[in-house]
Amino acid sequence: MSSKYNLFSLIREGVRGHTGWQSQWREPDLKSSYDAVIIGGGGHGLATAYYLAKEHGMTNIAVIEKGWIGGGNSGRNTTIVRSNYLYDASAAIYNHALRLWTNLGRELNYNIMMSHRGVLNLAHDEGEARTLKRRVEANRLNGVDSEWLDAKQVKNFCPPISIDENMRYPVIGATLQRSGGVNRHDAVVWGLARAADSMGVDIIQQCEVTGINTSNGEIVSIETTKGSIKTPKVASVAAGHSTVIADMVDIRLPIESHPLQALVSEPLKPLIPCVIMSNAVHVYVSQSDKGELVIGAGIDPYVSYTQRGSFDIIEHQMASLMELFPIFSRLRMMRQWGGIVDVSPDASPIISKTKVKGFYMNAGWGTGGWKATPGSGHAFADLVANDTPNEIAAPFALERFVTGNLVAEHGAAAVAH
Amino acid sequence: MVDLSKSLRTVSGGRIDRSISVEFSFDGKKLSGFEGDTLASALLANGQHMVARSFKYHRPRGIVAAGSEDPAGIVQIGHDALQTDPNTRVTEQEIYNGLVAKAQNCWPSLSLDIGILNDTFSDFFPAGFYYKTFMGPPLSWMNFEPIIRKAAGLGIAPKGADKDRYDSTNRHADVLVIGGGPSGMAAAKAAADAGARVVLAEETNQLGGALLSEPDGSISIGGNKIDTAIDQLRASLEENPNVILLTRTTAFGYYGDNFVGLWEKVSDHLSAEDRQPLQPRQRIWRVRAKQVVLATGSLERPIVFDGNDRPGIMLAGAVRTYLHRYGVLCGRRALVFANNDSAWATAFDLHDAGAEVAGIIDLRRDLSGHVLENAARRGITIYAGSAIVATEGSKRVTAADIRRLDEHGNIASATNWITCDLIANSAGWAPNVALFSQSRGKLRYDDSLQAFRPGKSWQNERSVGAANGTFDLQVGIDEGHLAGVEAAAATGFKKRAGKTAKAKHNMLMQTDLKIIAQIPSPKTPKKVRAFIDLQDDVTTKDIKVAIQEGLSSVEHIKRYTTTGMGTDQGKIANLNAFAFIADQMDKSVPEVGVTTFRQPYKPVTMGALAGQHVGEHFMPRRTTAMHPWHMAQKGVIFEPVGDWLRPRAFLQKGESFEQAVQRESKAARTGIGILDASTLGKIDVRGPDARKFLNRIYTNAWSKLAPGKCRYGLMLNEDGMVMDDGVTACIADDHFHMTTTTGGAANVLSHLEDYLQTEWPELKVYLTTTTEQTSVASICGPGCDKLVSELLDNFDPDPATFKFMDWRDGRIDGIPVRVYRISFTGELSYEINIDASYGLWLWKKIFALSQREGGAFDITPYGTETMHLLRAEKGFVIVGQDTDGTATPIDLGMNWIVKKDGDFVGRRSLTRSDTSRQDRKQLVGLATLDPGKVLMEGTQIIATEDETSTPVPMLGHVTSSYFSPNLGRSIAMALVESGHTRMGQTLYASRKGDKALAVKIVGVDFIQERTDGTI
Amino acid sequence: MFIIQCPWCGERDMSEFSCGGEAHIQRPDGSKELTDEEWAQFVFMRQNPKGRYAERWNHSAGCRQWFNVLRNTATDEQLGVYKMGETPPDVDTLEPDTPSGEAPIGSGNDAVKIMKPDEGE
Amino acid sequence: MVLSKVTSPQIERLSPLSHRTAKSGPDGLTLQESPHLGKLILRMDQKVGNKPVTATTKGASLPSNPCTAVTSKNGHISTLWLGPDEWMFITEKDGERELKIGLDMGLTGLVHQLVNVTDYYTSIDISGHQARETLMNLTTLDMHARAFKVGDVKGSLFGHANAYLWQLNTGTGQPEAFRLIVRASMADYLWCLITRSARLFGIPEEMPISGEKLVI
Ligand SMILES: Cc1cc2nc3c(=O)[nH]c(=O)nc-3n(C[C@H](O)[C@H](O)[C@H](O)COP(=O)(O)OP(=O)(O)OC[C@H]3O[C@@H](n4cnc5c(N)ncnc54)[C@H](O)[C@@H]3O)c2cc1C
Ligand SMILES: NC(=O)c1ccc[n+]([C@@H]2O[C@H](COP(=O)([O-])OP(=O)(O)OC[C@H]3O[C@@H](n4cnc5c(N)ncnc54)[C@H](O)[C@@H]3O)[C@@H](O)[C@H]2O)c1
Ligand SMILES: Cc1cc2nc3c(=O)[nH]c(=O)nc-3n(C[C@H](O)[C@H](O)[C@H](O)COP(=O)(O)O)c2cc1C
Ligand SMILES: [Zn+2]
Repeated sequence: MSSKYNLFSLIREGVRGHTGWQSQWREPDLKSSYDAVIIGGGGHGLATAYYLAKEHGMTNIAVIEKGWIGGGNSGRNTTIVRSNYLYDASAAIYNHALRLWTNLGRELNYNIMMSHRGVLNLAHDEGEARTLKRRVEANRLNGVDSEWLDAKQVKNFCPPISIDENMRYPVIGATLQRSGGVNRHDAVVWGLARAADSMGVDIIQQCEVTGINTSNGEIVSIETTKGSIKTPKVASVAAGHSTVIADMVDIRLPIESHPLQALVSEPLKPLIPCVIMSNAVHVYVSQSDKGELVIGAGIDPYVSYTQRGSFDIIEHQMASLMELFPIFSRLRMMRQWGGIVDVSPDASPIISKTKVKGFYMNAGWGTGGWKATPGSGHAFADLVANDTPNEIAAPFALERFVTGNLVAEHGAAAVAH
Repeated sequence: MVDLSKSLRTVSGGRIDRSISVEFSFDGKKLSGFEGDTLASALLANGQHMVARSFKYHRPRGIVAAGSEDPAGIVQIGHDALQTDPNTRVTEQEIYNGLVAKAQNCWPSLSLDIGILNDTFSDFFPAGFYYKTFMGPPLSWMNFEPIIRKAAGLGIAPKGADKDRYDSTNRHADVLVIGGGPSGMAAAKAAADAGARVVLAEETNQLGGALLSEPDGSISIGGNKIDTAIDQLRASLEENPNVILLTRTTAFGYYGDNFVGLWEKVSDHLSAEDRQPLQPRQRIWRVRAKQVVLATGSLERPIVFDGNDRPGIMLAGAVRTYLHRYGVLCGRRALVFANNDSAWATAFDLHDAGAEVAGIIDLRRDLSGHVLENAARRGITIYAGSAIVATEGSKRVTAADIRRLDEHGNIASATNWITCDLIANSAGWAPNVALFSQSRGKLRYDDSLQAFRPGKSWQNERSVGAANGTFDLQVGIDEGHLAGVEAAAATGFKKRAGKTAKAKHNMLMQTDLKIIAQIPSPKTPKKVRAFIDLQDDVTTKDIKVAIQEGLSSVEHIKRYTTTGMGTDQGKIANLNAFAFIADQMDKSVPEVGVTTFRQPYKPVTMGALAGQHVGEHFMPRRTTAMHPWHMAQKGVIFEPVGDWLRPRAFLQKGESFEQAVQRESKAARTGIGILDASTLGKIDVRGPDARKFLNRIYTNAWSKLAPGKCRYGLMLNEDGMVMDDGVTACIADDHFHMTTTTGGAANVLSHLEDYLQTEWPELKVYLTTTTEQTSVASICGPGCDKLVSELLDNFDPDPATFKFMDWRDGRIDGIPVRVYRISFTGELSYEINIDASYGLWLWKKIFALSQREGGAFDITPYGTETMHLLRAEKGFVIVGQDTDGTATPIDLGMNWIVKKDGDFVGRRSLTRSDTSRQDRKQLVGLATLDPGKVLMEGTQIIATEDETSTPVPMLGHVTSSYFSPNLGRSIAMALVESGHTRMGQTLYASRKGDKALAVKIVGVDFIQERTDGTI
Repeated sequence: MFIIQCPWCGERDMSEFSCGGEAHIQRPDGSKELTDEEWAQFVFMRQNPKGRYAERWNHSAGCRQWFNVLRNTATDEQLGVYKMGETPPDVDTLEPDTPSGEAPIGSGNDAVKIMKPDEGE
Repeated sequence: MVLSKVTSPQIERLSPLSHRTAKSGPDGLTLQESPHLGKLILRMDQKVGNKPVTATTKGASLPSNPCTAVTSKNGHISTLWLGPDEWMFITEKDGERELKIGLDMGLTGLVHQLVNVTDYYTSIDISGHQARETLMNLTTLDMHARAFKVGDVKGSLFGHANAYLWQLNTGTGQPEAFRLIVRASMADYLWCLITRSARLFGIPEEMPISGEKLVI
């Protein structure tokens, strides 16, 4: 159990040389059995554990992470948070998440630096404007904060942007979600881990799930590199590795794992006040509190688990960025990296029971699941605890790919991340 | 105290041109240096050690190293706020006349920086302190964030668009050699001699590498002094046409299949006058190499001790580099603090150059051999088994406390402060393995080096010389030579062993070394400030806190403390961090592991990465043959469709866009309208199985379409959703002319080729795109047949005989054309196709017919907006506007086009339980009860007039909406839940801040609806 | 950004090609009796393995031909190319080092960045 | 009623780059459009072989190797390999008509496709010893003389434009010459991108046609 964080504990520790801080979470040994096991120590997995313990009293559970918690996409995403999605089902879960985000720092007693600085989605032609306006309207009726700005208003909201009308892709307007923004991804992971741990959840790192055992269609136990565990429930939250896990119980998923890259500039004094996203020009950029521009690049077209992408994608990304922000040209790229995103056919997640009793799937968040982290964990925990999806999770069941009831967020309104 | 007013430039020596002096300024001070100086060497020559403030505590930061590994010596370059370069490393920026450099991240000035307050309270800002507070209220993050943000960040971004230009270029090499030191040069020479295509990239401005840090006479290579030897090598490489020799060029990224990105700084070292206007500022070389030789040398590692961050505390090797490469003394009274022999050379050379060496402090207890004699001969005091445990000096180190350590590494002697203005320290050399690791080779920890060296290679690459942990000059050269020979051989050139230059030298090599993760301190732990990352202010204490808080993975510790996350990426800090973590956790360094070496090796200008694909060259603007005519019309407005630019409307004087569209639309149904339809996708489909093929990819049947006739078709993807549409004409029994949407053309072709080549290879059909072969003038309006007959050479367009959905060949002034009687406006219309080279001529000819006196045709050019309006009046869908990838033909009310039997792409999806439901969103017409009110496209349709509290159930949305001049009312199309069964119903169009608008559900063919009297 | 060996044009930069995803997925005749489940398997469900993987590429900027590439998705190592209708070549690739398919070298996993003390060159 | 004479414009045939003029640099690098060359695309099973092509045409034939071209003895007709079942015939201006008649004759009864693409593509010719380096800025193809030889034809990306690059046979002693065969609508973009790269060799840089009003 770790001590409470606040200004006073900071001062106290400052005075005594920070010798009093306790471990934020334990490094427990693997128990031989748990009431439920969560595969994947990313934001979604830890949030699932956190809510299972907090809201469903399930504390005899474990989160199994093959590497270090937050080392997957949670540790490599551009942390854009917004909820202005087109369809009701999406709006419901992402807005649910946004509400949870707003208070999560205090709830976890961990400053996740949730910064509601506003997210702009740019429109560069009438077609885009049409679909974005459609989204704004749908958002309004769904109670999602979202508004339409014309080019001048965009410029006022984000002064460094170029709205030169002679550009190949001039900015003709944008949607703005003021409550959208960014946060500190590592802090989210650590805060969730610390809170879950304090309720008794075992977080096992450097432990890889190697197999899942079933008997007549039900989960009985799992195998890991640190031994096997008896458990009636297994919840897979392995993002890029979802199909690898599903394969252990012979389930095929509508998922492909692609490289997605991001990069940061050198740290700079405050330069852009908000998050800017553009589909046509393919840019998404914000500035971290440390000062780097955090820039998302495009997805590679092929399946790969290497956490690396192609260089020309970075070049195109830069060219696009220069189009919208000519003043960035002399700045420098400091580091680039890649993640493995689990892309689903309709760009919507899978939160679902499976044909194997006790095996639950949370996957398919692709390029845009960070923003959903608490909402996803909350809904998934509910599913794992009660074995029936609540109304937020229901639309995201695997069945939709069989019946054809897709949540086609990639349709005309497609905006990744 | 030494007097810094006198220049610290040595009287002679150094690889600079003393005949050319260069004027520059730092923080307003006018200073001068010599050609060949870096900003760092010139500043040091002027006694300026302190150049920056640290990231977090704003502590004074000086110059530590002599290359791109320098952690914190970064400044703002440029006098012009519009074109300035933030975070520029002084050790890399070469000086030129008029160079302006400013300190950054300090206020009001470098020497007096308010930010230092952070330092005073640093006790309360441990690693990750911000995670522990401001969770609000009362201290909410949204209030505090702006303050943090202001404090954070380093340099200031330019305020203006970049005036410089950048290029990128491609090269294929047999052998790419990275690093121009002795080993790299040997490799390049050997490979080139074998006949291979060689690229040699050297980060700095000269070949030579570490040799340039040695006095010219001290080494003989192949019988020559260093500089002569280098010049000869350079010359022989330069005259070889198969060698591309690049200096000021950094290999920044090692990617897949031996693709390596090189970043050349073409003119950053030149003053504005000297830059060649045609040359880019920087250039990216995209090199695809069959073999790569990594000769990137080694990086010296500092010792971690209390107060090790003061300006004047430098790497021993760097001090020698400044002395021998730049002819600069880094101090007048130096202490050398080491754990290996190599640093002793620094002491000796400083002494020999006239500086006072106040002592050599070596962690090793039992020293022996000629270093001792050399020191004794120079009368240098030696402190064996001792360490510097504390330092003094606010903006420059002034003294150090030297203590003896016992065998357990504990302090074993009393305070002994020695004044100095320079501490040259070295914890040994570590191979520069960044690129090797980027290439996804595996590192091996070398216990004798106590550092990582290249282990298993993954790509076709070899590491040589210091980069490979080979520190002996001769062995390094031989290694390089052999690598060059073998790399060339591996790419198919004859293997010739050849001979290597013999090097004679008495360099002091790093022999055995003694690493102490952190030097002990007499202070209470709380007071110790031993820095590991000088840029981000990460101390050993921060790392302790992180470990204590349970962040056990090196990756966690990195992210919690931000060690190695600065602009230097911890080039000299990381190894010390790993070692300290290992020490704290009683693990071995390999057990702790390393963080990931990512691209770029060092920060690369974004503009350079964008290369030439910016501004006008960013993306192609595809235009039709008629474009010049369109551009000549004053009021024309264009619409981008994919890469194409199409006229959207032709505004006349004083006309608004809306007015223009109304006029054009009316004209097209009353007079004659003409549209440039050239961009429509066109595919020639030919082969005995063409019909069978069309049957499989379109939803309707094609078996019976006769030559001379056309048919409209819908294409689905396998998910059953409408993907594209268009009219296809039967040219001959085995030959069809297919048209697609402008935006969909490319997709459709690859979609079709995909099915032909992978699913149905047995079908004998060939596809060739002809989109740009023909220009298309689409003429419509009552009586436009007269224009057509006027236009074509004896051609009878009589609609009675030349029927709707027929096509015919004809000629205009002898030029062959093909005319299609097809229409997406519902009006009488003719599409004239002509070879594109005649497109503009035809277009002009048509308008000539509207010019002639008497009986001139009343021809109105119209754009895509009017085209959209006209087709909407007829209820024709536009794929991509009325569909968004979620609509089936049935949803669109087009059941008539779905054949009953036989398979086609997407067919099976239509009968899935949810896809076949009746309550899906279906396309309907909307008639506002108030005919004057035009709905906004995207408007949501709801069931009730008053919007209940959110979420308000939405029944659908408006996909297209216009005011129809021909019907004199507003019309709209919408996808509405169970729309087809709601005919006649009244629903409501939700409006922001306004009462919802009542709309009646009607059929989509508004012209028909009007005749039926429903609207 | 790897090099792809077009069976007709030879080695070219990846930027000339477009990826068509998993290979050897037989399209069932949609007019025949198929359960929704069976159809969904064809339209959506993918193998997405970590390791040996057969995928389709099209030389879109070159000869416009579709062909198959055998690749190790854990390392991006290309194991071979073969034309449509042909069967995958029988070549071996780095066997997984960690259970979730991480190859012992060349993969993205931080577990294999450095060599184990006992690991041979 | 009597109509006054129609003032119809003279028949005027324009090529995609008719608004650009040939350029050359001090060291012999030249850039120019070869407009209106006749172009036909033939698609057919390669197994059918050369006969139907040679039989009824004046010297046209199919190249035997991928990524190469053959030119008829009289130099009037060249055939470029575009794919295993796809070739492009290139003739002098207006030569495509006669050639098409010949090919149609020879190919009757055979499964094939013959399409006139004369106006679909235009040709940008780059010659001089700096041509290769100029092109290196635009393409990932290996442009080294060892890798790209006379008679080679390779489809690739040049900047963002797809095009076929063909090294012409200029005869010994003559400066090397390359022909880029590019879609009409991409020609101006590509032309200007080439001039941007060729500026280093003294060719004046030109900017793409632009200035279309996109915003109301
Ligand atoms: C470059 C990039 C940018 C992005 N930008 C955004 C953005 O701006 N906004 C946004 O909303 N989303 C963004 N995303 C998407 C977002 O990061 C992910 O959707 C989200 O983080 C997924 O969280 P997760 O916890 O499910 O996955 P992860 O964080 O990847 O967690 C999955 C974990 O499972 C572990 N695991 C896998 N296999 C096993 C096994 N066999 N045994 C044990 N453990 C296993 C992995 O090690 C990993 O830690 C981005 C993604 C990337 C890569
Ligand atoms: N005294 C000692 O103990 C000691 C230790 C190490 C090395 N050395 C000496 O150093 C020399 C080693 O020779 P070497 O050739 O192996 O190394 P080197 O240090 O002489 O040359 C390495 C070169 O690579 C360049 N470089 C580094 N990264 C680069 C990149 N990403 N892109 C482009 N260029 C890059 C550097 O600028 C440098 O010029 C020998 O003379 C050896 O004696 C001595
Ligand atoms: C939002 C965000 C900000 C980052 N900022 C920095 C940074 O300031 N400096 C840095 O070196 N890396 C930064 N990174 C990148 C990480 O160092 C690291 O590359 C990333 O987490 C992926 O891990 P990997 O490179 O170890 O695979 C940042 C990453 C993210 C997601
Ligand atoms: Zn090919």
